[in-house]
Amino acid sequence: MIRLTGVSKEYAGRVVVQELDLEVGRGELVCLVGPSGCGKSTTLKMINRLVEPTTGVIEIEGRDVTHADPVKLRRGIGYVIQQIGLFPHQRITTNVMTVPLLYGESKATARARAHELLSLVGLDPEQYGERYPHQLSGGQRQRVGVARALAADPPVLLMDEPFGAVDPVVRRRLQEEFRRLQQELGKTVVLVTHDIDEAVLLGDRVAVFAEGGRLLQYATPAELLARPVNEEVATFVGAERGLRRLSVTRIDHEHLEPVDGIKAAELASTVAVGATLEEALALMLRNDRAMVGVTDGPRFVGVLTPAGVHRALRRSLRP
Amino acid sequence: MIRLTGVSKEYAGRVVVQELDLEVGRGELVCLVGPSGCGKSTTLKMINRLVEPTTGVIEIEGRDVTHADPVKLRRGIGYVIQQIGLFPHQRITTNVMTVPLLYGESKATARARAHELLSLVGLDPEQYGERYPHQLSGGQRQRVGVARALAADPPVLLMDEPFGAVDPVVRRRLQEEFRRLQQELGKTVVLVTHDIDEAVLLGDRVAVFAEGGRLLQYATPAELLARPVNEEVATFVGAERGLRRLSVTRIDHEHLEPVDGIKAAELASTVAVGATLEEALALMLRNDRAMVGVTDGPRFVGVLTPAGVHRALRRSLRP
Amino acid sequence: MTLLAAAREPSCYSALVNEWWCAQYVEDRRGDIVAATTEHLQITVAAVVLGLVLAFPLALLARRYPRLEATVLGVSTGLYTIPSLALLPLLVPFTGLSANTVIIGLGVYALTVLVRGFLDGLRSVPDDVVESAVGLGYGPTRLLFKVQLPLALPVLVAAMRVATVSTVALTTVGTLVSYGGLGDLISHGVQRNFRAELVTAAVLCVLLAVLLDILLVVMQRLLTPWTRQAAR
Amino acid sequence: GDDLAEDDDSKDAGSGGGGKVVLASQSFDEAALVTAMYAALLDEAGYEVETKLVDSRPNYLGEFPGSVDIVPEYVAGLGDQLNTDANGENAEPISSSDLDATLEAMQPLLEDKGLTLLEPSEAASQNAYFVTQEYSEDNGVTRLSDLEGESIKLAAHPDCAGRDDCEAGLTEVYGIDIELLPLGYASPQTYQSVLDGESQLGQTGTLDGTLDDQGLVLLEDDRGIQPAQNLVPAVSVAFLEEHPDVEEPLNELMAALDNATLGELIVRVTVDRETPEDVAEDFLEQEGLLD
Amino acid sequence: MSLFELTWQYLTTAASWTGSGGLLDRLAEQLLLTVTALLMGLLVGLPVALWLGHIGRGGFLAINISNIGRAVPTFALLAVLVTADWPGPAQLGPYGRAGLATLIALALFALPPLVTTTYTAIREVPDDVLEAADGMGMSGVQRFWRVELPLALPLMMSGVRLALVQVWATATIAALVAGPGVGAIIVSGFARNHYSEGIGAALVVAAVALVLEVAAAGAQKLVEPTRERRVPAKVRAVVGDSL
Ligand SMILES: Nc1ncnc2c1ncn2[C@@H]1O[C@H](COP(=O)(O)OP(=O)(O)OP(=O)(O)O)[C@@H](O)[C@H]1O
Ligand SMILES: Nc1ncnc2c1ncn2[C@@H]1O[C@H](COP(=O)(O)OP(=O)(O)OP(=O)(O)O)[C@@H](O)[C@H]1O
Ligand SMILES: [Mg+2]
Ligand SMILES: [Mg+2]
Repeated sequence: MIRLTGVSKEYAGRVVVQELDLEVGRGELVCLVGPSGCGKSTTLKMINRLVEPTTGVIEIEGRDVTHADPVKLRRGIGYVIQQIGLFPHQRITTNVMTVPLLYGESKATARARAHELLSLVGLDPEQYGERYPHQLSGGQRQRVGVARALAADPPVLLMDEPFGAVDPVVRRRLQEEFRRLQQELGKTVVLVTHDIDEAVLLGDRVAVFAEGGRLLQYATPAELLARPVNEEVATFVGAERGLRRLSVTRIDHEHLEPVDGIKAAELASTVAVGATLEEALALMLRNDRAMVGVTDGPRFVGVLTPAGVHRALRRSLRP
Repeated sequence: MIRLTGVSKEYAGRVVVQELDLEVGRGELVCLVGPSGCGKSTTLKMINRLVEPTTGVIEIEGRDVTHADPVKLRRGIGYVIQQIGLFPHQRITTNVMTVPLLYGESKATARARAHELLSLVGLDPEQYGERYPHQLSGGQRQRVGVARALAADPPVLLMDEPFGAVDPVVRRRLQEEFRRLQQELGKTVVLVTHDIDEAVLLGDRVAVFAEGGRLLQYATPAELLARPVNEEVATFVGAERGLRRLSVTRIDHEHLEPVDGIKAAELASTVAVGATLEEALALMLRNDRAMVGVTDGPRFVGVLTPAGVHRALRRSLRP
Repeated sequence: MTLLAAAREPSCYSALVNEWWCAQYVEDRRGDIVAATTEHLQITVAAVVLGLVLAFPLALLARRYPRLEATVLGVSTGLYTIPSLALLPLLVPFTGLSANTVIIGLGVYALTVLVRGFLDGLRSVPDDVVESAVGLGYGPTRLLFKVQLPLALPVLVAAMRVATVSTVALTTVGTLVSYGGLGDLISHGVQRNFRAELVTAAVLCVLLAVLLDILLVVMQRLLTPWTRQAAR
Repeated sequence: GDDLAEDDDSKDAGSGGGGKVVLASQSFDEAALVTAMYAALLDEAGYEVETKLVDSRPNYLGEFPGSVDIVPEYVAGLGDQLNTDANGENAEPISSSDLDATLEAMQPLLEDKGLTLLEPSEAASQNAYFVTQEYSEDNGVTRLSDLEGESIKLAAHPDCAGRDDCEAGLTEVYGIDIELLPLGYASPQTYQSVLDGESQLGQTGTLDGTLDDQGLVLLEDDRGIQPAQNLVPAVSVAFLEEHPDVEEPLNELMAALDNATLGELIVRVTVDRETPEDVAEDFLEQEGLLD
Repeated sequence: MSLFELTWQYLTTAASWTGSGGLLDRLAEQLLLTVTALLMGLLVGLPVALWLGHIGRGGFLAINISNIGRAVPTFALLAVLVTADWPGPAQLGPYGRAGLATLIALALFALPPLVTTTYTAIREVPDDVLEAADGMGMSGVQRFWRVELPLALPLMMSGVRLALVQVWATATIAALVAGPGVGAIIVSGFARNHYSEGIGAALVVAAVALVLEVAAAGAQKLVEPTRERRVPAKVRAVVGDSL
């Protein structure tokens, strides 16, 4: 559990983070979004004391980090730096092995772990492990950075735009894999991004910052899209937020129409209750049908029509 | 009019652009999209001869560019470079004045023009004009780059990821402004981006490239989203392409339901025939109504319901 | 007159006292010291300027024909390794016993550093800036003078600082042909065990170097206003 | 640096008194002092004088005659240098301890080069070798021949190697086994080296007036290896033709100089560190050569 | 015979090379002198420069002082050292007469390129790499040994290489105080009007300098065989030489 209380940071009198209160539950993935220069990276770095706050208290698992030995503190926190920061003089495998070796693990163990993690981020250790960082593309380097941060299996992960340099197709794949991984491993993650779509996709909660380091809203993605607290957040979240909600709104019994009188053939493809509206709509378009069957476990519970989708969307927007 | 015929480019035997045929009509805005390294920038640079094609012919207004004096050729073509490339030793205003001065315009005229263009891209000349590039944020710099390319009022514009460094909110604003500007000024534009949304939003036509410099498809945005020629294009255009179509499919009479029996109150807000489905849907959500009135000039022509939207979407996907 | 002063008591710089630092010496020989310092300054500046004038076309040549680059650098490095002890006497048959001998010799030494300064400076100009200049329709000459040279300046000046400061030291070797500026005093001081003279001249050398160094830094700051509050 | 280079044309400005004259000489104290005397006299005669002091003779000889007009020389030194220049590095020396023979032998070389000598002085600055008083007493050494058969370290100018009035003469004529330490002619390092016992023998000149005070004594050149190093003005023939008026004052100077006087004057330069110019002027005024 | 032929003759005569005081003897002396002076310079300069680079302070001063140090005429320094009571002209083992004074003067001469390159090399380690090192919990010492030093090494080697060649070429001045090295032959050659010897010896010094340069460059490549070698332009200019 990470808790920031009244944290501010000034650089030469200029406020960069302002009176920030933020709590990240154990196992939770929180995304920080906001325009460039709004203090996202600074906030992240205060958590592992790469930057010292001007005022305020930061606790991890109830312990004030300002009283912790920074070197020990950081070993328990994985950190993916925005500029990637691989060690140019070490091969890819060695880069990933660094932290386990710092911990005093054996070379063999560290190497096995490194290979495992490289595979995880989609880089074949055979093919890439013995290269130097400059022999990789920007996106590949960034994935190595993520693998390196995961290598020591730290309970807390800080990630600063971890997928920024990856091209869109691979990014989408990595995001999905990372989401699965995170749910599996249950790490506490703070992830910085300026891509609202990424934040909505990955975050359990999303913190929206404004210029000058003000926290505008801290809420679940659904909440954020449905009820931005002010015009500023609404603009940032985007004009398409209504449509973006398709991907976060889940199908509920009340959106459905009864299953009676519908031919079995028309139900050929179904989605489960709890799937997103986006999935349902995509299925309708794919099948060129104006409806899709919805199942709850083994049984049909109703059908969803375009009107139902719309109804669900409208409902989700209401306060 | 720009015409590429059988244009290929090899670097050390590696084919980077492959047998490319591409035609850009006068006043047309064409977007080149594709994964990183697929040869978009190379294609662009062959047009103003920063890169010489290995084979093939490139014509502008019917004249083969390989026979043109490159310096003269380039003065008639605005160029926005991917890495921005402002002159670090010149102030912002001077940067924008460069090309008019190259043309031999008077300082006063060039300065006035520079101020005008800076305002156009949303930078107050008073506030920013006298700064040096390093005193601007990445996004602001990129806008100066666009202003500089426009300064000589060239009939042809080549733009390499002109909005890549701008944050999402400002990017959207710039995109819209640029689209309006382009329609007004009628310039011939080739714009490189890796953001399919940007391509769909801005392009009259979109060229999708694949790794190795192959042109996969060259079509209008609607056509591209509706009928990607193969799986590769479909993947690139994205799983959400159905939904993305909301923003390119325009309302047509045949999607409407009759206006009879609908209360006037329910028609309080209307859209015009030719608006996008996205706009209509956003309006429905905003008004919390399951329909929106559609007008054609001064008169009502029908109402659009969620089912109508879905129908229109489905139709647009059919070959 | 020094004659009378010497008659009264030995000055602090007479061979019998021979102090390392002696104000009386500076006072008595003021004229010599000023003349030597002036000559030193003139030779140093002339040599660095000559180095610049030679280095510029060489650097352009090396850039134009990359194959020549290795040759240009190799030859200038080769010249650099000739001991100055030997170079100046070697030049005398061609250039005579004149300041020109020293200026040419030292100009050749400065050349090595300056050619690299030019090349590295031009190389330090970001590719994107060059590409956009070319893309906007800059011809080669305009590109060189309006974009590349101004942007090469910080690196070039760094090289000039090294060249200038080293040349200040090397000028002293010019005493071999009687044009060594302060080197004449140093050499004289060494031969006569004249400590005050030796130390005064050596200190002046360092002061001269500091002065020229500061001058170059100030010049660079004035010429490159855009680097002043460089962003981090 | 243009103002540093001499302007060759202005030399021809006038014949007889006036115009420009360039003196060159070596830079050790004695040469500098004599050169200062030349300069003062020529200045008095209305010339604009430029003086170049260099480390060693070859450095100016290439320019003489040419950009250098007059050089305060030593008879044998100049003769031997001209000889090796003309006949190769290993040519047989032409100088000897006989002044007239030496002058005669070098006459053709001077003519070839376009030089002429004015009247030689009786003052002669020959190489001389010293030991410490202590060494002299302990080993009973007062003449160079007393060192025959000894192994000796000699502190001397680097040009000593192979010279008949130095290393070669000491080895061949006196039969001394010499190891050369190139520390300079009458240089502080040379004195120091002998005083420290690093070397036993040091090189200086016959005019050296500082030896006594330092506890050093000269050894007699009893076998006469020192050539006739009389002071003499060497002048470019062409220059002399145009400016015959330089001859008289220089000849007067040569006549006024003898070893004892010169020795005293040199001490004022080396020990008291008066400038050669001051000492020269002082002396010339005393002698009535200068008002 | 022309000077050129005489020089050629001198260089091709076996007697010029062998024997006491011959070229080979003198070359060996000078090499010993050069290497020792360089080691002394490294011993003094490296720790200071590395430390300043690591803590990231005081470097401006260190670089400027060591740059200005280039202005001290080495031969004046040598003269002062030899004249002074200590170290004076005393004989030092195989380094010969005035050995200690010569070594000190040359070691000081080697300091500017060593200090400047080393300090700059450490400071040039990219910020993002340092942040990553700190972020993963490296202590200051670990960061220094595992990240800063290995990354700085290639550039530091360039500084050493530069210092080596410069010290070698400058070591000839030892002759001015009757010290060891090839300078003795050059000085005596010119002093005795045996130009051919002076020039021949000077050529030998220059040739060996080039050999050292090439050998050092080779050694440097061996240290870092695989990595992309990029030396920031600014660094090269500051160092002012042949990186
Ligand atoms: N060391 C520093 N000294 C002074 N100002 C700084 C420093 N580090 C950051 N800043 C300023 O603090 C503000 C916040 O920086 P930060 O890096 O946290 O932004 P960010 O939200 O991560 O932006 P981005 O999305 O561009 O990475 C910026 O205006 C930046 O210029
Ligand atoms: N000068 C060059 N020499 C060799 N290869 C090159 C050169 N310039 C580009 N390439 C290669 O050509 C390919 C296409 O490059 P290009 O810059 O056109 O890609 P792009 O589509 O613009 O990619 P991005 O979206 O990353 O900017 C890449 O694989 C690149 O590595
Ligand atoms: Mg950041
Ligand atoms: Mg590109």
